[in-house]
Amino acid sequence: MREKILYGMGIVAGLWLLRNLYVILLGLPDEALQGAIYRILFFHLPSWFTCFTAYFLAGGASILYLWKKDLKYDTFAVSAVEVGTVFTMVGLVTGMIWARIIWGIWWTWDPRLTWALITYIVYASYLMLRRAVDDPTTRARHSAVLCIFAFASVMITYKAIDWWRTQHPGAVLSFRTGGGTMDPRMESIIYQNWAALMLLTAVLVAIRMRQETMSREIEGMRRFAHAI
Amino acid sequence: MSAVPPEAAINVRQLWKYYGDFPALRNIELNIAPGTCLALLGRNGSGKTTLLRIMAGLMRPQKGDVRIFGNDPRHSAARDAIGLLGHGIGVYDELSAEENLRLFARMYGLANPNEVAAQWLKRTALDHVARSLVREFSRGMRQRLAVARAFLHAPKALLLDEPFTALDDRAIALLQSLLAGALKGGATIIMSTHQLREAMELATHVALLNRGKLLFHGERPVEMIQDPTWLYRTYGEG
Amino acid sequence: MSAVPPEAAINVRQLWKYYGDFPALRNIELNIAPGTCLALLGRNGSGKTTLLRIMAGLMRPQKGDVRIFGNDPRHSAARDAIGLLGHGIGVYDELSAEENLRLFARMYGLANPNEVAAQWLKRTALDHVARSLVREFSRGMRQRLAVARAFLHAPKALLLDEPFTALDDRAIALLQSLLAGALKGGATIIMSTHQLREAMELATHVALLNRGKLLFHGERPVEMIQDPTWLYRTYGEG
Amino acid sequence: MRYLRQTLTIAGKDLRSEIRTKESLNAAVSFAVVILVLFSFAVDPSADQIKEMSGGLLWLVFAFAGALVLNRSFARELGNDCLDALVASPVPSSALFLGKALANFVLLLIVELVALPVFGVLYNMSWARQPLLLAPVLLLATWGMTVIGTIFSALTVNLRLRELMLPMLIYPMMIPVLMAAMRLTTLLVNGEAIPADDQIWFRLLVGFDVIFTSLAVTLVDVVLVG
Amino acid sequence: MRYLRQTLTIAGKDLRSEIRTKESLNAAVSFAVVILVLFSFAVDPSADQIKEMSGGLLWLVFAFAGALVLNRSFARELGNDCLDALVASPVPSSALFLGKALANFVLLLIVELVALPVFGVLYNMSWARQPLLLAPVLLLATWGMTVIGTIFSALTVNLRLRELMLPMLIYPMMIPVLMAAMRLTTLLVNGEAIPADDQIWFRLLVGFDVIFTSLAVTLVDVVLVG
Ligand code: HEM
Ligand SMILES: Nc1ncnc2c1ncn2[C@@H]1O[C@H](COP(=O)(O)OP(=O)(O)OP(=O)(O)O)[C@@H](O)[C@H]1O
Ligand SMILES: Nc1ncnc2c1ncn2[C@@H]1O[C@H](COP(=O)(O)OP(=O)(O)OP(=O)(O)O)[C@@H](O)[C@H]1O
Ligand SMILES: [Mg+2]
Ligand SMILES: [Mg+2]
Repeated sequence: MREKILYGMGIVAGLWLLRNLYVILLGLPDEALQGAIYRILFFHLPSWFTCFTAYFLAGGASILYLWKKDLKYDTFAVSAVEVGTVFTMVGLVTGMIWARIIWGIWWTWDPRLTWALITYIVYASYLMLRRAVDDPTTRARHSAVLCIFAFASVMITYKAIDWWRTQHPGAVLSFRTGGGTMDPRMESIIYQNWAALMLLTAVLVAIRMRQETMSREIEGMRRFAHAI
Repeated sequence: MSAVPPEAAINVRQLWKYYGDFPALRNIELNIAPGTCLALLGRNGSGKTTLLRIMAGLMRPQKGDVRIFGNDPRHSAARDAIGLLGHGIGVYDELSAEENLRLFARMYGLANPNEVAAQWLKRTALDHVARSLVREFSRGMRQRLAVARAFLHAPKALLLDEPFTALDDRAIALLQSLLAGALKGGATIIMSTHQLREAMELATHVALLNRGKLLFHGERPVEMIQDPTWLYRTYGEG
Repeated sequence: MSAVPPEAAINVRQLWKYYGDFPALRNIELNIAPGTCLALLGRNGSGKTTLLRIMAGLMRPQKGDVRIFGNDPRHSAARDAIGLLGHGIGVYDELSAEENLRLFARMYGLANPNEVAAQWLKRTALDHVARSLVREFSRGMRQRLAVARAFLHAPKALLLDEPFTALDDRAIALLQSLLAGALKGGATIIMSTHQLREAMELATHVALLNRGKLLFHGERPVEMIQDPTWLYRTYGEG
Repeated sequence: MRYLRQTLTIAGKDLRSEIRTKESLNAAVSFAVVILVLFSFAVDPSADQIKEMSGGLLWLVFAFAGALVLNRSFARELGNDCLDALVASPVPSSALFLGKALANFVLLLIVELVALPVFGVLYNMSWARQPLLLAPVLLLATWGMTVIGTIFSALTVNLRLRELMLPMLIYPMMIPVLMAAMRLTTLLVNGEAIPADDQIWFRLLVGFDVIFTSLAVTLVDVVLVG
Repeated sequence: MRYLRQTLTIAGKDLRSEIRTKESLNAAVSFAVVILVLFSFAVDPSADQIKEMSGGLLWLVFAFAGALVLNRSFARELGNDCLDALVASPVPSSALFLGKALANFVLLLIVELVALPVFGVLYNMSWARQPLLLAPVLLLATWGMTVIGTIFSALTVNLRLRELMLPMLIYPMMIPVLMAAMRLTTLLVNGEAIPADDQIWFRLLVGFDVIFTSLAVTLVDVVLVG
């Protein structure tokens, strides 16, 4: 039953993304300055929002783990971080493609970009720390602490455009600018894409959580068998 | 959640400890009366070290709880009451014997660290090397210093993890006499060990762990004096 | 420089080993006949580990020399003949049991590493976990794998440093039976230990070190079966 | 009061054993010099732009050399299982952390104060033009590095791969402090005033120190005990 | 023949356990990226002079990240006293050394080949203009780093202060290789020809490799056994 719901959610997310893609490619006009390429924004921005949300939830789950000491929170945290890093990568790659076309280079050391990269490294090292600890309980504890620290980099990434003068464009969404900078139709598509990606994230996290729980159970059983 | 028996020095209730999904301790119930010396026995991997570390407050269990004289092991009153002697000696190589003991005396908030340190150096026959760095000590001297460190604050509960391992006959005899002294002074002792013969000289009680379960707890059976493995054969093959 | 007695498996002549200025071994003379099992006894710091490491070719002495079946310990013939079991198990956590044994079989230049590995896995009852990583093994399984690793190349001389430390009764029995088998097969065994009772089950000879000097070497005195500390009391207080 | 005394006892112990052996101090100072030399091959030290990189170079050196000190902090307790003895004592984990952080702070400052003049000589810089402004930058940024280094040293102390994990974890976390310190130090070393735009770096330093110190003090018990 | 087989057995073992866990590879690669980020704060990466520093930056990154790999090399054997088992086996110390060096060499090359394009993208450099000349520089210099790193890893493996001593010892020794590699790489990456004046660097690399390899092979038995 749970399977079916998951697959259903996955299909809905896919169809929704397809429909949004149709609107983005055929329904919206080109942007005045950048031409067709600005459309990458509809995936660039939602990817970042998605990964930030995933990291936020992972941080919350980590706090819950430290409080309740229940491994299911840890399982959630690691699954969310793993899916989050995938979307960070999507955000980085879309950004780099965009930069290549608009600025002519793949990368520049602008604070927003740099912090996005640092965020990626920090969460990658979270995943690496997990592999270095053998005992699942210690692993959960230590990575939860790291996950809480790591969220600082997400916040800095998010605020970077406000704190420094960046080459990267500033805020466009109306909740940050107070409105008026963007066509509401475009903004709505951004939100819709974000929602669809979040749905996809939920599916992926659920799948990952199942795997993680299972492998932990198997490991526990194996240790028990070996302890004889 | 019944009340803690007022007479218990260490009280363990429905204790579960998991490493991941692997249960290292399963529903341990244990009441240790003050003044007893408990030998904690069990095969490799049965959970002895885990149980001692939880009692010492170095780890937290997932379920159940431990009371040291009625307090949580992390409560500072409990920690004042505990003396710990693990596998390592727990003193610093780059400090002198005296400095080490003073340091721990200060950490335990004793009123007169210097006096206590001097006194224990004398008691463990280390006063002639008080100013030498621990790095230069022989194994026996280190072990004695470790004992001094653990006994310094007159702990009411001594937790020892395989204290006789790799010691020679003389060092074992010294440790046994110090432990016997502490026991006479009213301390409660819990020690894990595989060296049954050495443990039986002191133990008033024994507990047997098997794959995380407590199979036996009670006064030392008379059979064990003659034949230390009696317990294993009687209860251990479960 | 007299000739090596032809019958000696291991021959130690006028051996001195210093750590800095501290003499850890003082003028050791020792002839070990093939097929004997020598228990190397001595108090903490008497030099047992140092002597074993020199015999195994892990260290060089300052003076004197050691011959393993007539060769220098660093000669490859000598190293083919030696099996070593120290404190650590000497196998890799991140490889499987099978991979570990094959690796060592290949390092020893055995003709058919895979078969030898399979055979020893069976002999130590590890064949059902041959592909599991050693990291997941329990203490007993690790110890068995370590034994398989040390015995793999059918060494003619086995050097063991405190092999019984921290093992439970079952693991000790297993190790003893494997050692007894090797002894029957003609191997020479030298083991250092503080657990005299366990050692006496196997030992045909004993040697006693005291502060780097060899005080006694000979067949196991009959008195030691009843009373393992007899040797210490008779020769040890020098 | 008792808490303070315990903190100082721990700090005193660490400082005493470090001063006695000078192990990590010597290593860190000489490592700092080595890095300065290596850098001088990578960049042309006589060029003019070196002025714009001075803060950057300096803090890179502090970060790399400092990691040696920070790495030892809890590793020092591993030897004879001293960590167990400490955690089992009545000293609260947070006092343990603060004591160790304090000792590390002093040690890092020593390393920095030695490396600064060496840097000045090798790269021909007069670094002491605005000492009254440089001092708070040094103190704030060093404390930030210390807090991160000490808590992650505790986090990784029992890991099989401590030496690999520690640098991977601490440098990304330290980046905010390092960035701020680099920027401010470059300005100060070159005798420039700090423009309004760059005031944010000061605030960032203070904010970082406050937030991360409170996080570390709150979480250290979980790290050490569970 | 037997010697060669033993060497390859050791190299194979190290590579296999590293490929299985990817511990030091992951750590080294991500450390390399972290250092690239740190450098970007220290030097202005958009400036023109960055071109003149490219080789320098690159080899600093290789040296720092590579040290993580090299450090693990013998440390890997500490866990279960495996080093004793190795040294007691009939594999000669020099085969042991060469096997480990070979494995390290491969691992360092992997790290470098990953770090190069990352560097290219992040610092906007096209590093592959003269691949046929860059390759021998990479190989020669990496082998030099490997030899130094492996022998000092053996030397420090049993020291209490391994983590402190290793970086202090290896970087100064590596300076000749690093200098040569930095200079040559800068030229090659910028698409310049190597002037006659700079040919000497090639010879230095070859000489260094030959001399230090033979020294290390001769001395490793003394280092491991005494
Ligand atoms: C590798 C290069 C890039 C990276 C790492 C990057 C990173 C980010 C990040 C982290 C956000 C976060 C959104 C938020 O929460 O506010 C973002 C948003 C955005 N990016 Fe990029 N970006 C890159 C390239 C570009 C380029 C080249 C452009 C266009 C010229 C661009 C335009 C935008 C816009 C318009 C937003 C939404 C701004 C906002 O509301 O914050 N990005 N980018
Ligand atoms: N850090 C850990 N991570 C995972 N499992 C662990 C850890 N520590 C112990 N275990 C497992 O928990 C079980 C109990 O271990 P413990 O060390 O308490 O046993 P023990 O009775 O002290 O054994 P020994 O006699 O060998 O010292 C063992 O099966 C062990 O494999
Ligand atoms: N690496 C070393 N450096 C300096 N002194 C050492 C070293 N190793 C051993 N010693 C000293 O040499 C003497 C003999 O040590 P060794 O380890 O051989 O004794 P042992 O008989 O094995 O003792 P134990 O029963 O405690 O294992 C001891 O006094 C010890 O302090
Ligand atoms: Mg134990
Ligand atoms: Mg020994």
